[in-house]
Amino acid sequence: MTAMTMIEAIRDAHMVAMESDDRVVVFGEDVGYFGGVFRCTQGLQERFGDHRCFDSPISEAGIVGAAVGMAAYGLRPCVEIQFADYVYPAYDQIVSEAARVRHRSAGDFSAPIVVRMPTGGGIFGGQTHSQSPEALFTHVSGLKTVVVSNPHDAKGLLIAAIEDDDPVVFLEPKRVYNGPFDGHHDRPIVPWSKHPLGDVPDGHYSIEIGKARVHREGSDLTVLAYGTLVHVAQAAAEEQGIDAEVIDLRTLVPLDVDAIVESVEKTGRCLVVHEATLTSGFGAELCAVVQERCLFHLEAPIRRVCGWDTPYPHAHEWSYFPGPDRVGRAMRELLST
Amino acid sequence: MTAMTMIEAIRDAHMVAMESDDRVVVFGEDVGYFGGVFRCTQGLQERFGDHRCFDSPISEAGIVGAAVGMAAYGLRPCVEIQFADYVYPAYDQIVSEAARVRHRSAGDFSAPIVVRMPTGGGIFGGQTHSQSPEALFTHVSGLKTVVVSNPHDAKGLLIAAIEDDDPVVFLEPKRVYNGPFDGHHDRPIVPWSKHPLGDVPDGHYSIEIGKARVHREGSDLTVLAYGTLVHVAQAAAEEQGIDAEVIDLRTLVPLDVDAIVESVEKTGRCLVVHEATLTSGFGAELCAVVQERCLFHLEAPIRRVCGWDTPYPHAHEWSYFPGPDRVGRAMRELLST
Amino acid sequence: MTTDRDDTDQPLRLRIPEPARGQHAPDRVRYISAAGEMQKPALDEKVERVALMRKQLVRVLDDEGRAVGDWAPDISVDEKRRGLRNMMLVRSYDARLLRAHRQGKTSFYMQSLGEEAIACGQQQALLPGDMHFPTYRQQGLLISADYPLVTMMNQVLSNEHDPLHGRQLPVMYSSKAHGFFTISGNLATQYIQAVGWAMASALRGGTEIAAAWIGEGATAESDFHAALVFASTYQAPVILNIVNNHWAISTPEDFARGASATFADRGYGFSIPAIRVDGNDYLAVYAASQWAAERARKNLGPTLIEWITLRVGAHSTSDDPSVYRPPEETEQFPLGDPIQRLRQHLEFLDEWDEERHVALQAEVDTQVNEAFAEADSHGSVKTGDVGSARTMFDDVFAELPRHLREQRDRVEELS
Amino acid sequence: MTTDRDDTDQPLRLRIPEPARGQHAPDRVRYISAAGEMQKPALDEKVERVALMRKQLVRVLDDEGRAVGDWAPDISVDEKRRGLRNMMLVRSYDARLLRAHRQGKTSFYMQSLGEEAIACGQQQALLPGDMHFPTYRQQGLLISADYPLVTMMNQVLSNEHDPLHGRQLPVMYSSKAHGFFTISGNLATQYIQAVGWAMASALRGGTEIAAAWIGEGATAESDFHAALVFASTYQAPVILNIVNNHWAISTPEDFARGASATFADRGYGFSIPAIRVDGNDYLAVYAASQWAAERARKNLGPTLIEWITLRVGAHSTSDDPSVYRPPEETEQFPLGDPIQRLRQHLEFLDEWDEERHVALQAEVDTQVNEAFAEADSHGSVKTGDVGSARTMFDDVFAELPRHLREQRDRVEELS
Ligand SMILES: Cc1ncc(C[n+]2csc(CCOP(=O)(O)OP(=O)(O)O)c2C)c(N)n1
Ligand SMILES: Cc1ncc(C[n+]2csc(CCOP(=O)(O)OP(=O)(O)O)c2C)c(N)n1
Ligand SMILES: [Mg+2]
Ligand SMILES: [Mg+2]
Repeated sequence: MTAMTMIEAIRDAHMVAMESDDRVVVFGEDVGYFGGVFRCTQGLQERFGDHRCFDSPISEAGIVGAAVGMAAYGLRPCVEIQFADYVYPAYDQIVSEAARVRHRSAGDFSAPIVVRMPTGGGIFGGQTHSQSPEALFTHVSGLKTVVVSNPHDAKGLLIAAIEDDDPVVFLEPKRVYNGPFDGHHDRPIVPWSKHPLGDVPDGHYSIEIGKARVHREGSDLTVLAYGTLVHVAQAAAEEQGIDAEVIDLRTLVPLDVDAIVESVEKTGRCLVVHEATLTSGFGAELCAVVQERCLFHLEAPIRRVCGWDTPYPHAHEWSYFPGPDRVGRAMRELLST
Repeated sequence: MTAMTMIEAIRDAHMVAMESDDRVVVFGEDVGYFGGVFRCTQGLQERFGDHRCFDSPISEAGIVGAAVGMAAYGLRPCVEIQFADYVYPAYDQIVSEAARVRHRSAGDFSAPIVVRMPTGGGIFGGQTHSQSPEALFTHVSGLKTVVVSNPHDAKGLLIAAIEDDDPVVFLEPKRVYNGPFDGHHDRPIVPWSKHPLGDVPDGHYSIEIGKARVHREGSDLTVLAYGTLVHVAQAAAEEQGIDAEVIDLRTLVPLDVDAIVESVEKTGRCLVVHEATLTSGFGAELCAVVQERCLFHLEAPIRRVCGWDTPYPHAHEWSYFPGPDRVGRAMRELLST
Repeated sequence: MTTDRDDTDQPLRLRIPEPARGQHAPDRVRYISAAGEMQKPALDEKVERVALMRKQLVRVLDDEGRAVGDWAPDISVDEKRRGLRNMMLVRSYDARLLRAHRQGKTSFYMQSLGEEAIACGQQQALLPGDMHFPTYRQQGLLISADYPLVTMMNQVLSNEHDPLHGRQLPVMYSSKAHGFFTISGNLATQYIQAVGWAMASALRGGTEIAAAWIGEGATAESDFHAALVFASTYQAPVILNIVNNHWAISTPEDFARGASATFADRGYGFSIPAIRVDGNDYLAVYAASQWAAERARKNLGPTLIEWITLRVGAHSTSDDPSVYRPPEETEQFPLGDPIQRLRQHLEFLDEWDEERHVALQAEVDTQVNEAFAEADSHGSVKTGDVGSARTMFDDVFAELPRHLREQRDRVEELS
Repeated sequence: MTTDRDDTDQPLRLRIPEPARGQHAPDRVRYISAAGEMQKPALDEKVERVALMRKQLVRVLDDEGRAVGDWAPDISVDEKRRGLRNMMLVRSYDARLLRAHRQGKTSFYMQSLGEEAIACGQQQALLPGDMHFPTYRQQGLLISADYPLVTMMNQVLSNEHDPLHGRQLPVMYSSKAHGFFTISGNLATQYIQAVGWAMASALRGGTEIAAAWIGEGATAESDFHAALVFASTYQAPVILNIVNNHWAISTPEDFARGASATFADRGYGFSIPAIRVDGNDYLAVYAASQWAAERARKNLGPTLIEWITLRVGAHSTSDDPSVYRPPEETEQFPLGDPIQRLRQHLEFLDEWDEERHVALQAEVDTQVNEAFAEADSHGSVKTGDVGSARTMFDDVFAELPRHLREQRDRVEELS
């Protein structure tokens, strides 16, 4: 075990994966010599050479398109999109190509690529450095979508994603790169070194894609969360003195329906939280699944606390962000229904 | 009133809009001289000249990007994407630009464009001529999303969309271009001339964006549908002898929540249907909204009958398509819960 | 900012390229060189010098059927006869499947009538292990690589023997073993993938090269740019083919080409050597492909080739070109028919004659008809012989996840 | 297919461009012409002839500060002094806001240090009514159009007086009235929009032209291609500016340029006349902009200009270039400093001197400081003076739809 930030854990996952499989190549904007604007690939080029980790032109379509071609050759590209907000130029290559190649060729070709990207807000990035586009991937058959919330999971899930035979969209909430941010932006920053999930096993390990994790056990209500909001939900529960069970979904597709159903059947109440805009966000799918499977266990409507249906604002970031006050208030309201 | 196919109604809407406002320009792949592969823009170039309706290079990003620029100049571009499956190269221009220009400039600039596209399957088009990507637009703040189901609405809503001050994604289910297809692919084709909604008012009229329409009144259960599935749901209800209320949503964003709530409160049961893949489809949002607002009126879980979470297949099209048998069966199951 | 606008400012006006029908001469090939006129540059010739050829056209076969000039390839008569046979097979195959469509046996078809030399000739110049990233008009690649006709037909019929389980639209073949990447319906996406594949080969110290294929209309798509940027930056071992058949459905090439003289010009924007080649001249196709392949294999980087040809038929079975197309275009097309031209050459060499040609025609037609009879015996999407709907859920992922298992169960309940 | 691979085949190897630090000479400007060396082509000169200039550099100011050659523009001394003042204002403005960032008064800032001549010079050559589609490094356009500094600063501080209501990241200005399209954080999207705007002007028979702006790194993005295709096809009245400041965050220009000699080359792939211009020479900037604008106004179509300059500072306040950048780069940059060069020219003309320069510096600094004091008095995002969160819901649509009204009500309940 080593205490690591999430950035260090991601870097370590790359190292382990590249060490154990020389088909793994890493590229993207500024990821080579410089090691990425968030430094997640720092040291890779030095250690593995510029034929394993290299810089690319600023072309997200090119990055993913080339990765699909490389995967068809037999490599395992793990590429970085500098910010999730900039993935849209690559959207066609992800949804029409990476996600489809195996199916349309009946397994003749496949696209085992990982598309990593920092996601979410909370860093005063304004509308183009703050988005959470995960829902846009979950609607696309053939893609797996992972959102990590801590260094321990980030390393294990990234190794699993690179080893996975299918394309994986891997979202890294940038606000938890350096610590378990709970939404209290006005309090001192807590580093990962102070948090048990900052303890990262050395060497190779992987976490199964498709398995949720109970982040906090509880019996009053269930919170379905992922990424940064896991920590926000925990803080809200503690501040409100509510015995909430917080589930960290970790993988959105495939979804760990059993873990969800088990918890909601136990608590009878469900709160869904995410940073992405509300309408047609992944929270909608969670509501649909929970009511389909647990309607007669529900004592109150499932509530969603999400980003508003506006672009992510700069100055009003904390009015947009679903912080512990909004989440806590929804918990109280949910319990009083 | 004139009996029209949906293609003729769309053509007529263009004519009316171009006649009454010379800022309206129409372009896209094959739309000029040829009049579009579905002939929806036939006759426009001849009538209005090649500075009002013209062909474009095969570049969806270019088409929408240029339209955003033209709108900033003061025009009202109404562009065609040849198939909804090919909108992804333009996705960035739609979500990061058209949808954002007004907000990020605080109203200094705006992007009143219409992006029309044939959507949905049922024509043996395989995975790249059959998709229904509407959910991918509904998650994006700043966009309006319209899906039409018949000639009457198509004309009125297209005129409204062109006159709207915001960007509108306008989806035309190609399987109902020529008739009210009810999912019985093995029966003779029924033309619009045999259907009351094929009667189209002459001249200018518009239908408010954001208002649903009760397609069929009923009291046993509510079906929330749009596009082709409106007709499928009606057929299913009739074949099952179930007194279903079928709501044609017409607009997904903004959503007519009142119409939905009113119906579900009345019937106590809700079925959501669409052709798009199930997971994170717009049906999920509908489930979320209905259970949020009507939970204590629900006598059974809301059910979704949608496309499977696979690419749209060619040969197995009718196993994929949520036809009247699947919809009817779900109705029965819903009533027996 | 200067503050006033000149009163004499003229109103601006847009240039909208003319539609082809009625406005252009039906012969729209620009810059035709004589056979043998163009020199063949060294493999590592400076790109600036190759650029001087951007308004020329590599041609080998002259009007008498002679193979003339620097570019005349050194291939045996047997290889030439093989090329002729492949092209005739493609044409016969196309004709049979077009008929199958008319007979209501398939939902869709796309032929390559008039363009057969390009795919057949390039395939002959490449090696097993190389990978093509084709569009829907390169059936010649598969046929020249001896992919079984009956398997192709099963795909087109979407029957139970279709290796793609009826998932794809007809003609969207895939065969890794035959160096043929799964075709996408989305234009241009494969172009950058080909560059990525070639990059991978170079990253791994391989020897295999890639060939990217695109229509002239689809060069307007953005992925074309991504491909050129990556190919230029990393000097990937890839052949960048642009098939200029003058049409993109109803749209003449002018809309994609813009003010450029040629599509080969696009390469020069990236210092990628680019040549224009008579795509109806099998020997020119072979020679140019061979040259480009050799450059790639010698690590000299990408080559762009604009193939000049004509889409003789409709865009697809969904298209009716009579509305937009000058009727006399095919006759007036100055580059002739690729099969006739290679035949004439072999006759000129005294290696071919009418009798042999008729016999070969009969042979390929029989081969096609027999294959079709076999494929047809397995039924088609139209007869409902499409295998199990279960298969729809396979290959979405490498392993079937739970939600798809549940959905598959549901399909089975229903049927 | 030929069936065997040659045993002598060499393993392929990829070309990965070198990182700049330590590998390249810190002076990386390719092809520097002498001042006055280049001829000025006629507005309607054949693109092939303009192309001969692709490895030259338009320069007007020589080492002594003389304006020499064909391209020397015919502008008054007052206009030159105005240009000098604008550039000094931009530099002072940048310095003040960089300091504001260090003082913790703003979340982010991006300066244009060393590149001031390009935006200031082009703005001077255009007319009111023309529209720029800028990136985040063209603050010079707004300042030269007399957009109030204090309004710009309010935007950077995101305070209650920010006309964009704190919605956008600092420096993402918008002002239609000043011909400045709202900046997007997404690279390259504006390039095709500029072409669309220019097309609209031409469709309507207007007289206004558009100017598109992009960094050399972002030319790799696909929207750059869309813009070139549309500009070439429709011959839109647009100036296509590429600011080559040699860096895209940590990535040297080589990754975007690939094997091409210059970024101007990209234009020739589309037969768009393209020139390279010394971007640190205010008079060359003015002259080239003027030439391109004139071409557009005369309906002669698009012009591409590659501006050679250097990003002297960090990419943004989030960046630390010491890791990737050769330390001696700025000193060794051969094109000098744009302010010094115009000053030297005015001194050479005897229209300027040390004393006046010092006075002007003081004047612009005062203007900037006063503006900043005023902006600062309205607070900033850091002091929480950001106006009402209600405003977040405005302008998502022209009219507030019900779901946003409900969400807004909820925000109010909460606060
Ligand atoms: C992204 C995308 N946009 C549009 C289409 C529709 N489409 C299919 S083929 C075609 C024309 C292509 O013309 P060209 O590239 O010249 O190829 P050709 O058909 O002549 O071989 C179009 C517009 C598509 N398949 N994909
Ligand atoms: C689509 C997209 N991808 C990536 C980024 C992140 N990014 C912001 S600036 C930049 C570098 C741009 O370099 P260049 O175009 O040369 O402009 P310069 O900063 O030098 O002015 C990058 C990669 C972005 N903003 N948008
Ligand atoms: Mg073509
Ligand atoms: Mg730069």
